[in-house]
Amino acid sequence: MSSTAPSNAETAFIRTAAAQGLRLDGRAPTAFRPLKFHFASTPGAVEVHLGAADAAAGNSTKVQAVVSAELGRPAILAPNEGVLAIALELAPDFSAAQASVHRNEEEASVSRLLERALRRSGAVDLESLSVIAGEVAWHVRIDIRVLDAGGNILDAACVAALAALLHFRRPDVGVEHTPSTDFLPSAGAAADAATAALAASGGPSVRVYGPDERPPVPLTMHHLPVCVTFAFFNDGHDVVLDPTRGEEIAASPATPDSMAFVLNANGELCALRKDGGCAMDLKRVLQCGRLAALKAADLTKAIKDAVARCEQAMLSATKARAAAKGTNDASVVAVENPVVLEE
Amino acid sequence: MARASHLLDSSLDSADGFTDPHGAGAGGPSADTVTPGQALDVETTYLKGHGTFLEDGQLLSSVAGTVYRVNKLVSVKAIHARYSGEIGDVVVGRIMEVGSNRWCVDISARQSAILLLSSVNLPTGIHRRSDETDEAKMRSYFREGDVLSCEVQGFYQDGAIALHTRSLKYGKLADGVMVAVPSALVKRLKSHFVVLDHGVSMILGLNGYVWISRTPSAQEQKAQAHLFAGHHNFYDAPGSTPTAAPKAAEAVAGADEPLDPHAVREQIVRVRNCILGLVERKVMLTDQLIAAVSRTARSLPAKQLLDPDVMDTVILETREQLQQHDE
Amino acid sequence: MPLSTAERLFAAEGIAASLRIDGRDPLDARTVELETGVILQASGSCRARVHRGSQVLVGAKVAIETLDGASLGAGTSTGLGAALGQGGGRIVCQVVCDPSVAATGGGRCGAGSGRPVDDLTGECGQRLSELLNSAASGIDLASLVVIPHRVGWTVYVDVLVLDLGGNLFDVVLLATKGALCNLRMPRATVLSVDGKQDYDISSHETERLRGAEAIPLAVTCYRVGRRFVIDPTLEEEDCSDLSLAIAVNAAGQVCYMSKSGNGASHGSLIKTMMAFATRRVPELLRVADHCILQQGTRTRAIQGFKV
Amino acid sequence: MRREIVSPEGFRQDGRRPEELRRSHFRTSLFQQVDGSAYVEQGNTQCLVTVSGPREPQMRSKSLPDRAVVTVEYAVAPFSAGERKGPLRTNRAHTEVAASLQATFEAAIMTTLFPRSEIMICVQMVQLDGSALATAINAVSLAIIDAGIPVTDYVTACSAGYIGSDPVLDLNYLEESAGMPQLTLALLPRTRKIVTMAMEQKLHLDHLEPTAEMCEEGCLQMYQQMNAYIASASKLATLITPSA
Repeated sequence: MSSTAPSNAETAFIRTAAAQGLRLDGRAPTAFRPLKFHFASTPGAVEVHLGAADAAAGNSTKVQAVVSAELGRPAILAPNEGVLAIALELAPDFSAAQASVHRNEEEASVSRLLERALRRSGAVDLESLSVIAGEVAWHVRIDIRVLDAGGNILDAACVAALAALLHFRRPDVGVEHTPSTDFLPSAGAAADAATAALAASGGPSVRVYGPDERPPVPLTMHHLPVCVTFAFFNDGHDVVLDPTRGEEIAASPATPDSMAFVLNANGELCALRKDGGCAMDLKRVLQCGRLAALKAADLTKAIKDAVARCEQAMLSATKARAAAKGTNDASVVAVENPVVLEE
Repeated sequence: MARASHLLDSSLDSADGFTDPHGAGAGGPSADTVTPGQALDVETTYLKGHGTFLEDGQLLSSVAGTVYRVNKLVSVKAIHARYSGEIGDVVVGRIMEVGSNRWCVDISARQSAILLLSSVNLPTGIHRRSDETDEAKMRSYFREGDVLSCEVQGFYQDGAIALHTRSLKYGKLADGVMVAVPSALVKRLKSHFVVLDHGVSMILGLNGYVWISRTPSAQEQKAQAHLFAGHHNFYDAPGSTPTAAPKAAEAVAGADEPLDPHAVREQIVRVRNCILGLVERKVMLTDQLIAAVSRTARSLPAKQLLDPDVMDTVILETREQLQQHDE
Repeated sequence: MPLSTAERLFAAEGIAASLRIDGRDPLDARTVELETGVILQASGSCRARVHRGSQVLVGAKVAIETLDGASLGAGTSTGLGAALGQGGGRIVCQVVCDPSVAATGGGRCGAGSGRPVDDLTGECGQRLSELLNSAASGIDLASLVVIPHRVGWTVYVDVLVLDLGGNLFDVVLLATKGALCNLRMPRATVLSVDGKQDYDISSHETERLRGAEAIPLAVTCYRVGRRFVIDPTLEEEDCSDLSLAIAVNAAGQVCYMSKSGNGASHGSLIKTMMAFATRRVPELLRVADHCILQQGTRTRAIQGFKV
Repeated sequence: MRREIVSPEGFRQDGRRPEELRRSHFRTSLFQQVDGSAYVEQGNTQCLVTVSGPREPQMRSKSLPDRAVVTVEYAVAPFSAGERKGPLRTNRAHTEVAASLQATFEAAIMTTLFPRSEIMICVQMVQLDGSALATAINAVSLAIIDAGIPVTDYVTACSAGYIGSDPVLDLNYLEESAGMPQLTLALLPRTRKIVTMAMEQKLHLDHLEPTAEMCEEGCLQMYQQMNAYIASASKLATLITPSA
């Protein structure tokens, strides 16, 4: 199923199975696929793998999220805040069976919801990203790349983005009010126009510390809004969580029939998407909402655990490296932290 | 529109008084106006028609409009719905595209209708196979923008309508003006080729396109029939206007006297303005109604009919006349 | 939809015989309904609806703009420098079509053989902008200056074409006049702070656009055959090869002229058109002004689009 | 200086009760050149919708063999809001609304009756004063019915916010900009089933139910008003009184 769309017979089978509460990969209707995190050695880069075990069947989704930051001018409308940008890209070979039109639509719809989930819900504390009000602020950028589209890109992308944001460390900065003569951008990211211009104008200057001078700082997160997606079959009669690609297609003979909740651990709903599809009772929506809240708590915990474990591993790796510095061992330690979300 | 509502009787408690309710295949509007999702009153056995759907064993309306019942068939027609077509319907269409062996015709249906080269009468005889020369000359028969009268021949699998002009009465239209009205407001009549007074004829296409033109004189009719028999290229002949059915033409032929072309033109304009005025007031069009209203309007200069108040008066007067006539 | 040769012929013959398809004489216009103050969010607005014809909605907004680039209102400051340099504010006009108008007939107006809609609206916007920013418009452009050479009001006139039924420019100008007569802009007062001039915008005091009532109206004459018609339907417009838009003020002076179409014409026809326009427009202005001023007091839109 | 959304006496700034809708006006069949059109005014939010089709698709490649394609264009007039905005060719927010409208009406229109054809919906926001999406949905619903396109039911929409410990119905611009969570819900009123939901700002899951219930009530009220309008607008006139 990886490169070709499922046949009508296959989608019909998925639908009849769903009517009996069964799924092709043996999951319960309300179960997520196993979730795995692969953290890179650079902070802020993570790969999330949803359903890695079922990769052969084309039902695994792999998403890479990379967070980066650089100094720049804050937005005119929000001079006291940093800027958060989200860029989503579906890898070029994404689901070859899907027409390019469909692909653009999917890309647009996923990035719209991510925008709501991560930006508009205020997940990242943007005020803490301001360096000099109205002059210099951090521009944080999340690049999300879907490497393998085996269904439910949205949830995977959201988890990946959050894990990357938690994992990310930006260089520490200091503001010097005397015109600095020894303005030295010590990190690559700092050599940028805004600070240079500022320094030239004789105003306060920004000093970016290298990782050796001051430890890099994590981003301040207000909350972790995670996304939980449902797909509906048979006119809303049967529902599954975390649909695979095949299930997504089976659920959308004409138009996508899904609903997505973006929730945080406090049970706050940050975004909700149900555009068309089957019509359903409010009761049903609320049921899904409650289930989504439970799943959201699990997912949040999984993300936090994974990041924590990775950090620990990094710490010990750094220690080990420090100890072995004499031998000039430059090998990078990639940490793999498989975290499986239990049903 | 509000102005008209007090003036016109909007209740539909009976079929309107202009046509024989038992007329050929014509289902008169029955009692009610329904809205989408409204349950329809049906007897135990019925046939599901356009504008209805079944849900949990109940027949519901899917559009807002008037309920029509013809025998067991229950359907709902919305005023602005696109033309859906029935085999044998007389329609007026406009050529949108000339293909290799077909014309795409706009008849206000949900897709372009198809007129195949093999479905038109070719010059030099009715029963002739079309050949490559005909294909090359397609644009000389009908070109983009041309208006023609034709008949619904059938349907393609995807619902597109197939047309034909294989009759003397169909073909390219000239010397007149087209008015587009909602197809649901054109009543099914015995004949859609209507000869009105004062030298004006009209083709009341069931698709809502109405062609109003000068009635050709008996001589022109004859000349045309002659042409058609195959001495010349019929389609290129000037003034070839098979506007009215031959039978109807014969009926007027006796009373045919040369009419003042300006007066005819003004009457064409009157008919046009009357049709638009009636449609704006959501009145169902029939040949007799149009004839009656344009007769009442005859005393007025055609441009005065653009004034809604004048139009209201004309309609009101017509109504009184018809009521008197009824009694 | 393209027209057939037969229909064009019939329409052209009708014009030659002084009996148009809808019964009008060549120099008859259709009735227009005007309604001012329909958009509360705009500083001035007007809707014009021609009987079985075009329908436009005009919204005017004002923004105070400073020459050094940082403008308070949205929009670009291009041309502001030029306008202030000449001692006046400026009026920025834009004519856009409702997507449904743009989409009918494959982006061409009504009759498929007609001009592309974008072309038509572009021309219309250009004409409007040229006319309103000229001294002949009657608008007191100098009254838009707040601090000479530095700060001035920009009036944004946005025209939304809701339905296309021929004779667009005349209708657009009529509705624009309605909207500008209806315009209420906040009063700006100039203060002297430490020898530097500054301004203050009143939050409750408003003033009218000076000279709006003097804006001329246009009659566009379309040549068909050897005659010309005014206020054509889309079909008739399609039959015309030359048109001349003539804007005339209440004094009967020609304020603006613009020709379009492929045709060329002798001066004699142009003279006839101009003579007609200078006679007709003052009459038209009397009726229109009466209509606009009567409704001018209205502030609340009641059922914006009544049928 | 944030004023209260609901006064201690239980009134909102425009004098409404929390559960009260704004006054609305409807008009249909405004234009000749399209199949259906509608104008909806909810408070000061004004929306104009035109519907063309089902018709031959303008781009044949876009047609589907088994059903009609629904396309939605969403435009906002430059003078519609407090600040003038130049017309933007591609605006993400507009694309989002258009996509949502498209999905909503694909669910309600019986598209399978019209294979290989196209239904084009053009939405023009004339004035914005809160609840734009809901107003647009109501207007599209009326325009589609005006065009005689078969639907399983009306789609009616309404928005509600949540402030303090209670929901408020049909937010205007002032209330919207106060930063309270807002839920827009589109309902098939006959079966009371939800087709589309959209949300702005954070809302606790526990408050979703009362807010959505209020929306539902609002949608049903809208339905009453819209249906009454359509019933009167779709009557045919007869020229003659029944001869007994």
